[in-house]
Amino acid sequence: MNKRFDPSIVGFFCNWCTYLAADLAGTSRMKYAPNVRVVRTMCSGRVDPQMILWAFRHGADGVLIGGCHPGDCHYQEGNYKALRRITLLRTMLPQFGIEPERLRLEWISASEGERLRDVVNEFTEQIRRLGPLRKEAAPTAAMAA
Amino acid sequence: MRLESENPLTLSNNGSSRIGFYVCHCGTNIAGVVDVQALAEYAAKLPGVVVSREYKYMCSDPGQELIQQDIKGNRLNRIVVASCSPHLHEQTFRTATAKGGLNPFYFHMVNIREHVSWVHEDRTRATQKAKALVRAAIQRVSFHKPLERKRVPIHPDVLILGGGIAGIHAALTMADAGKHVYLVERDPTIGGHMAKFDKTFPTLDCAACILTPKMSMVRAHPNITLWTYSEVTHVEGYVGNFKVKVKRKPRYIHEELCTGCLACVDACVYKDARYPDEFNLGLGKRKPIYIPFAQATPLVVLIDPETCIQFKSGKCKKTCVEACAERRAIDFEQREETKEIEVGTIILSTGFQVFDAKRIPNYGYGIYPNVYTALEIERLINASGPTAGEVVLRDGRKPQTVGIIHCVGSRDENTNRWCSRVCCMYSLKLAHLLKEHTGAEVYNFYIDIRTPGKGFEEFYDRLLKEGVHFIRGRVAEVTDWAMTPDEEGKLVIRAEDTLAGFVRRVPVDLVVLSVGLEGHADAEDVRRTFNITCSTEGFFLERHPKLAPVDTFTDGIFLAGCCQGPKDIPDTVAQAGAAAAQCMALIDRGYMEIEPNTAWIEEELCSGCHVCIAMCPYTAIHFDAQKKVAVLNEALCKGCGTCVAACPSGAAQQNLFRDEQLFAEVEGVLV
Amino acid sequence: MTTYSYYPGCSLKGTGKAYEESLLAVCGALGVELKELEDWNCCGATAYMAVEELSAFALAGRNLALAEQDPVDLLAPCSACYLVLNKTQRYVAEYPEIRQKVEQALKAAGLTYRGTAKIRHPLDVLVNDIGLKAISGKITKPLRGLRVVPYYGCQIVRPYATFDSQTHPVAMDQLLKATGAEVVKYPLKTRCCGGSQTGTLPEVGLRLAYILLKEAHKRGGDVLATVCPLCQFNLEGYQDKLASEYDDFVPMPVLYFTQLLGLALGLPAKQLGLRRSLVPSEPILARRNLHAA
Amino acid sequence: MTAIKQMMKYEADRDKEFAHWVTGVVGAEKIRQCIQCGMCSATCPLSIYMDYTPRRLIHLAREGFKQEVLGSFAIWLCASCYSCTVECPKQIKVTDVMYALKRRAIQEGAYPKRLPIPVLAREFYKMVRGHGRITEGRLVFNLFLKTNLLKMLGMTRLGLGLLRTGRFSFFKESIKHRKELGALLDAVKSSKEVAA
Repeated sequence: MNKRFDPSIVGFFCNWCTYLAADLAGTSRMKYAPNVRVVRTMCSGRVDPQMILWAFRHGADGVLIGGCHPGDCHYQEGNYKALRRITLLRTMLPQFGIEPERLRLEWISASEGERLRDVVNEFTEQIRRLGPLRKEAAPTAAMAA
Repeated sequence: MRLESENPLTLSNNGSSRIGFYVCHCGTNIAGVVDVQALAEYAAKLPGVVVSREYKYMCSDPGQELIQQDIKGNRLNRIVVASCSPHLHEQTFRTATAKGGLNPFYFHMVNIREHVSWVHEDRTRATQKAKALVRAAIQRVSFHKPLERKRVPIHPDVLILGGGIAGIHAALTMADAGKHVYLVERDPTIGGHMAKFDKTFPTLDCAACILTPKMSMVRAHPNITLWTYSEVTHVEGYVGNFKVKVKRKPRYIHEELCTGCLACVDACVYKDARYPDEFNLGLGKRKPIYIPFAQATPLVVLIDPETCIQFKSGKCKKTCVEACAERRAIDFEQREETKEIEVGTIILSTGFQVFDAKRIPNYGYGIYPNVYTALEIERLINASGPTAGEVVLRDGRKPQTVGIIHCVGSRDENTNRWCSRVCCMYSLKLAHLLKEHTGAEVYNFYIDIRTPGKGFEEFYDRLLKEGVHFIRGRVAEVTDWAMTPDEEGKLVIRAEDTLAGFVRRVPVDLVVLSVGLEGHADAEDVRRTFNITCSTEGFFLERHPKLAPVDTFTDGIFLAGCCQGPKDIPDTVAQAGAAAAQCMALIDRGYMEIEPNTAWIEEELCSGCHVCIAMCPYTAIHFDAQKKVAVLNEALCKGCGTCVAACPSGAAQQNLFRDEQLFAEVEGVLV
Repeated sequence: MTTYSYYPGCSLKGTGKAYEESLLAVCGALGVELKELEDWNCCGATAYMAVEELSAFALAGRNLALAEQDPVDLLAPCSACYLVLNKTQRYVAEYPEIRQKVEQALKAAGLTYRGTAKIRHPLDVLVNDIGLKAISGKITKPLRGLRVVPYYGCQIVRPYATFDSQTHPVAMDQLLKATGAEVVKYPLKTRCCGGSQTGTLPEVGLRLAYILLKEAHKRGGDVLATVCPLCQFNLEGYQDKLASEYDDFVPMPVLYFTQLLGLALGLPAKQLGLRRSLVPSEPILARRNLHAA
Repeated sequence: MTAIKQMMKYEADRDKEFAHWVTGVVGAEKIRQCIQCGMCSATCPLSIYMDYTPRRLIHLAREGFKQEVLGSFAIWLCASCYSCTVECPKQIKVTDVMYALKRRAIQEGAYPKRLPIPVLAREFYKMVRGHGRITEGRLVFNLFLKTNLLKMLGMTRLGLGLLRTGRFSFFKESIKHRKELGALLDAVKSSKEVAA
């Protein structure tokens, strides 16, 4: 590759843990890859599979969802529901020609700034290795709807 | 309606949005990395943007003025500010928006400081990311709807968990202000660690003398319900009305009947105390029926079923019962009971535990009898302690030389990373007291002496004058093998005298381990019960290290004392006062405004599939049998949005996080 | 019958012969089969690793590559070998630059490395695999009344003690108790013997040996038990010199823990290489009425 | 009477290349985090003989005072017992740092002349290169020829003792695949040249 592929990744971060972890990483001035663009939701349970497909559809090479550790959900069990949905969706992704590795769910608590940095860097590298998501692979609006 | 449109922007922005965009330099915090100029120019070209400005400090008054004037001057109907984390200034800008005459929820915030300028170095790529986030916000904000904040009433009663100096001070502060306080303590008495201390640094006033009066005030106060020997088992609800279950462990004594005369203790079939007593950390002995210490509050005895003959064999003469006579306070049948209370606010003041010195075997704790922890020494030199203040070692000797080892279980990647903050000062205090009590030669082994407090450095200076030795070096080991005659029969401390530049062996009679502070072993359970966050160290996490040091991320729950991090008594008391003030601010206002991010269900779209009903953790959704649709009770909804994500027909929607808002945002970060 | 791959290391073929003899004898008696690693080479040795790190990693790497071809655990009785082999495995895993060089070197020798070998010390195997119960069941001549000083030395526990405490190991204490011997409380059990120094800086190495032996004697030890040929050599080899330099020095036999275990199992002195001692243990054994078969 | 020597240092006395090099050494990743607590020195059984304690070497090295570090006798006293590495509260692998300093000192010929260390290394290498194993007896014997080691030890009696007990064998220990082993060691050497 002559020019290094710079993936664009959408991050759906839970307002109570992963989003705060990102804030903490900031206040601690940790440095990490700028590829993940964060969309804040109140709970990882709010992340709708269609939103994820929509992201792939509109040019995301990867999607990272950050929720609270099991048992720590601010809304009791939203993260478990996220887990179930994501697991299901991952099994469907190949049908759209999308490698399941492009979708990841991570538990990152508000105090785990370092972990956030590492996950973002590591995931960015993984997506970089996978290369850009072939546009024709992306689900059409119809599929997403 | 969801995704027919390829581009929500066109769908939304039929010229109706007039967006004002503002990027904050935050001094150089943002401008140093992100090209704010370029960002403003970029935003100006985005559809719907009428005004696009960059300003040094948007959160400053002039910054906010700017927004208000533009709303009026340019008939803006949407506001986007790119600055710091919404957790910091979202409120500020919503207020500004409202002052400008717009509904505050027409505002949206972009985090380009914590999430961009502070974490990226490459100016170009950072700016590129900032642009994407800004574009997303601008697309999103067009879909914003005017909203009203929900108000929840605040129940005037308060729960305080933990009866150490923090809990005691917070309880008295609020009780004196006329609030009703439930003070719940796990041990049989309140007082916490402070009750165990001999003197307090740097003033050396006696801990008991300043604490016990406050303890009895708690006991006597009409506005305080004191439940010792009790634990919180369950918490539900949210700010304003928490429902709390408290487990009251049986002490086999009817608290209200016991007068604390201790006749039963004297009468116990065990003529002398023979079981290690918890309050004196096993240095003293107690009977199966006992009070923790003379000023225990409440002054009510309790029975330890583990050691009481009646419980073990059922065949005791029960001389205690005889002694108690017609008061009949003793009840071997007493069962654990559960109380249910409602409170509007909660203060956690659960304190700390000291580092377990056994975790560093090289220091010989539990191996050599004359190695003590600092807390044990507090009891040993305490006039009301097991030796009545006489410093006699476990082997009966009196120490002529003492070595105090600092940073035991602190500043160490292998145990606890943090500085425990109080050890330097309490080590100095113990050095002074031990010298005073025994006239011994005292050696301090330290890495750095940290005395950042009022009168602390002066106290250090006093110790230097008193001729206490200070050897700068972390101790490697405490052993009992002698190299020289004068080391025979002594404990030998091996450390580098880093200021001299060579290693020294110092023989001593008594080793004091200045153990660090750490979160309680069960802090994790408490955290989950109350649904708050722990930092990785096992201390509870404050909402903001500087601007919200006693708040948690859960509204209505506050922190006081060492459960939030190591701190000394003055800081603990100050923090307890702050937490009390926070509670009272809520109580006196009587209500709290909460984010209007609740969900609702559009009847006409609902297919009545029941999916959302199963999803809701708060049973806020029920099924209307007539209309055959799901109905959401807004009062119960906490706004997680799980039902929205699950709804197959798009009937469930969430304020501030509507599908079109999020889809627009997602598309925005990507386009 | 449990089987292990066996990596003697150079010392067990030379100054540590008695260690090899007693180890093989004990394993035989306990039904443990040792297959000597085919064509093993020098582990790379700490002294050498200090000055030629990469070559040392490569040398150790070859042994590991050879060992991997057999799924059974690899037994390394010499503490130095035990450390070097373990360290190599860890560092190759931790540091890509080292991995790349080692793999490249092994390729030149027609070998591949996966890092799957499990390196064990005989002490670990005897206590945790064979088990104290099984062993005490086979004790025929308990070492009653013999006061043994358990000396672990450094490299068996540091920094890769996976089977025991790095500061206060107890495995050998338990094993020796099982032989019926009286185990002396010895705070210096993991203090370095200075072995790697005696060769180049005698006064230093000797001083460390002196400190250990003096304290062992002060605590009433009859013999000192070691798990490492280098310690054994350093603590035993220079005792006449120590005697001439320190007037309060009292000689003390230094035996391998396998030799003591062998005695308790009733194995003949010859099989245990007792006669290879420079400081004979027979007198003290006799005084405690423990005549080797 | 001893000559008066200037102890004060100028910024120009710092060798920044050296300081940079040491932070890149395997095991020294956290050397900048050292808080100079002296645990390494205190736990070191040989620090009693050291001119500069390990703690001081760590600081001198990261500050780039190369002469002091490479000239110090302490680095040659390290007996590889790993106490410092295990105990360091900042998890600096001090033993590895000591190794690196030894290697650097040898490279720059800055080792105390009384030490046969390079000779030992060379002989050791020759023997391993040639036979794959060390025949202790021979190694010592060769050293005896090359240095005055045994005389220095004054331990000819020990040699006899070992002979008597059959622990001092002259029989050459050797492996089968010597050629492959040679290739292996050469590969390392060349790879190092590449690195250099």
